[in-house]
Amino acid sequence: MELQTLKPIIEALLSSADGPLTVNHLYDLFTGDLDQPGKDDIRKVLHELVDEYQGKGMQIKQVASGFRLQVNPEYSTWITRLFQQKPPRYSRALLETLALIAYRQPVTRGEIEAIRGVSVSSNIIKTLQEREWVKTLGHKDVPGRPSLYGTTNEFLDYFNLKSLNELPTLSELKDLDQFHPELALNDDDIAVTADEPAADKEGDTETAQQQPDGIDQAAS
Amino acid sequence: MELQTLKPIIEALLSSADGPLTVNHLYDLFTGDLDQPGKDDIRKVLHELVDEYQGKGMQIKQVASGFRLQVNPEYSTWITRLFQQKPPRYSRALLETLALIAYRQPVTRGEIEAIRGVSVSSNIIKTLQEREWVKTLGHKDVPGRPSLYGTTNEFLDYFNLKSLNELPTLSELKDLDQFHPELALNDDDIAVTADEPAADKEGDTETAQQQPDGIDQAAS
Amino acid sequence: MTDLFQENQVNQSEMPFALVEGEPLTVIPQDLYIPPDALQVFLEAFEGPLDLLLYLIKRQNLDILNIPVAIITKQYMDYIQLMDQLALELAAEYLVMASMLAEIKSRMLLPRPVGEDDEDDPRAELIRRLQEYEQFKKAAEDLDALPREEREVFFTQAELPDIKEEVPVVEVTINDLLMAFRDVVNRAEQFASHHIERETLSVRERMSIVLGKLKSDDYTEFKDFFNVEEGRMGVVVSFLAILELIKESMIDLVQNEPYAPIYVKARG
Repeated sequence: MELQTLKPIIEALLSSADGPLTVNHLYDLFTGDLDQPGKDDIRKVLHELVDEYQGKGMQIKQVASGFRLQVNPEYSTWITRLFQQKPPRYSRALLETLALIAYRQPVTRGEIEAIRGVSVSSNIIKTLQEREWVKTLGHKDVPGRPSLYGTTNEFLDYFNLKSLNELPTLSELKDLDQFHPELALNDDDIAVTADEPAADKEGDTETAQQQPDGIDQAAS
Repeated sequence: MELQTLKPIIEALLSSADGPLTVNHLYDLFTGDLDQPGKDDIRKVLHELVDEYQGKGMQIKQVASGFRLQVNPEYSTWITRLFQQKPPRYSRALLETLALIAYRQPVTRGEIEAIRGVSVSSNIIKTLQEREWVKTLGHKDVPGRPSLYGTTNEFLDYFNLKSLNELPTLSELKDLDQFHPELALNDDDIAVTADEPAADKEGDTETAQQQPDGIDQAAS
Repeated sequence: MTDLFQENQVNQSEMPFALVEGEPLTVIPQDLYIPPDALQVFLEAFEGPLDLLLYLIKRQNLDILNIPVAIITKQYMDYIQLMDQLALELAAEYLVMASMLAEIKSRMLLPRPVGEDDEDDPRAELIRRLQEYEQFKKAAEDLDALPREEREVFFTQAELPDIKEEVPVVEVTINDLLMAFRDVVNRAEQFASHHIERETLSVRERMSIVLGKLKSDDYTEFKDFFNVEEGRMGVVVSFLAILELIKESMIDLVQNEPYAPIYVKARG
């Protein structure tokens, strides 16, 4: 077999193999061919290929267990991007569950379900716990002893809150929506609303007085 | 980015991707780079690469879902030896059904059966759908609302095609006009004239459906 | 078996049933004969009656547009009979075709007025179907011949460089959360039966903090829940939280004797 005929075949074999190929293995693959190439020819072609692929996106490289085709590590920046997954989005159900746990803690799954009107999947609770935003605070002393869920410090940290008091009340949420529908709640609005020094006693009192209204409205 | 800088990066990306990459996907992978290449540049490099790889062991090929680096099919003999496994074979019934869906889409099972003259087993449709070669495009607005089937991009990818237009053209139907009257007269079975208005019409319909345009419309 | 074609040959000797390269053909090619034990395999090779008919036509180099219906029908019926004799399961489609052939044959025998435009050649529909089937039979063969994955088309498998695979974290903004809360509350308002008690967030939060401090089977001193630095309001909130937790049966208070330290314990 001519070296020029042999070369693309070896190239094809190297590119499809799932590991390095030795000269002997390659040699065996030509068994039965009328003009089976010699091992020297195979070796020669392999070294030619190593040279030819210099500066390309792929390279042919000799490693301990043979020759293989590999992606040129010079370009790993882009390869990394190729394999980077797009961050998934949390479902509406998950966000609502999280919000209810934040506002109504300690709360059982049954209570969340009663408010949402639909069942809460175990996956959602699991995701929230894995994310360390929600933890089990204890068990409610009712039949079935359901877990009581509450938010964690990690939850506060993630949402950049000093305490749960910084969450706006429901009436504030509704007002924002009503008066600035075009704003539709951006972070600045919340920051203003939530800007209540936690240590400030009066602030605390005010907040404490505001909250019931907001929550109550939700109920009525 | 210089085309000469871009080329090996695209080569590297194609060689590491799990499937075909589109121009848009490649373009996105350069997001954030100081000199992000334009889509035209990427397209240009891709076509240069397609040419460059002619006659090599690997080739860059455009299929329905994008560009991919693949082993040159010319050398499949040796690749088959490397993997030592027989490629799957498909039954005539499956291939005929698939061909009918490919050329006649959107098509119902009943229409396929009418042409093949036998019933199409549910297994065949199931297999075609599991392989993701065939999908339900909708339902025909006739009693029973049968599913209308069409082929997918995966089908085209599998058969190494860029679009349905690349399918081999259907053989032409001969018109009944081509009766040999003298032969007909010799055959005392038959008393027939050369003119067949009804059959004529049928023939025309077939021809119209054979046009690549028709296929294109079905695909889009 | 032998009488299968004998009858044909007698009939056929009187007339050519086909023209091959201009020469009339009067003898059925011998390769049409199929040994009975091979018949089952043979029949399984057909994709239905149209396929069988195409085979019969092709084997005799007949023009599909000029099917000698009598001959083809006869041969077709012979196969059907054989299948029947061998008790092979006969697909209904084969019988439908048999009756269609019989009908065409009988219509061909009827005298038709000369000079008038024939409505139809009785064979037209059959020819149309045979042609159409043949067209897709060929298309299936062409499709099968295309280079395809797993047979001719293989993917390259280049060794990847070490890349740091980062697991992306889902990003949620406070807005997402607040909107979700507002929506769920709005929705809950439509369920009048749901009564959400009047409670303050700060007390609720403190309840969580209290529960968080408690570990099961562990007693925590009552006074540990109060932080003087929080001021009067903080103490009140803590106290309310503990009362609320007792009311909801989430904690127990334990005091062994009057004036002894009070301990708080999580229930369960």
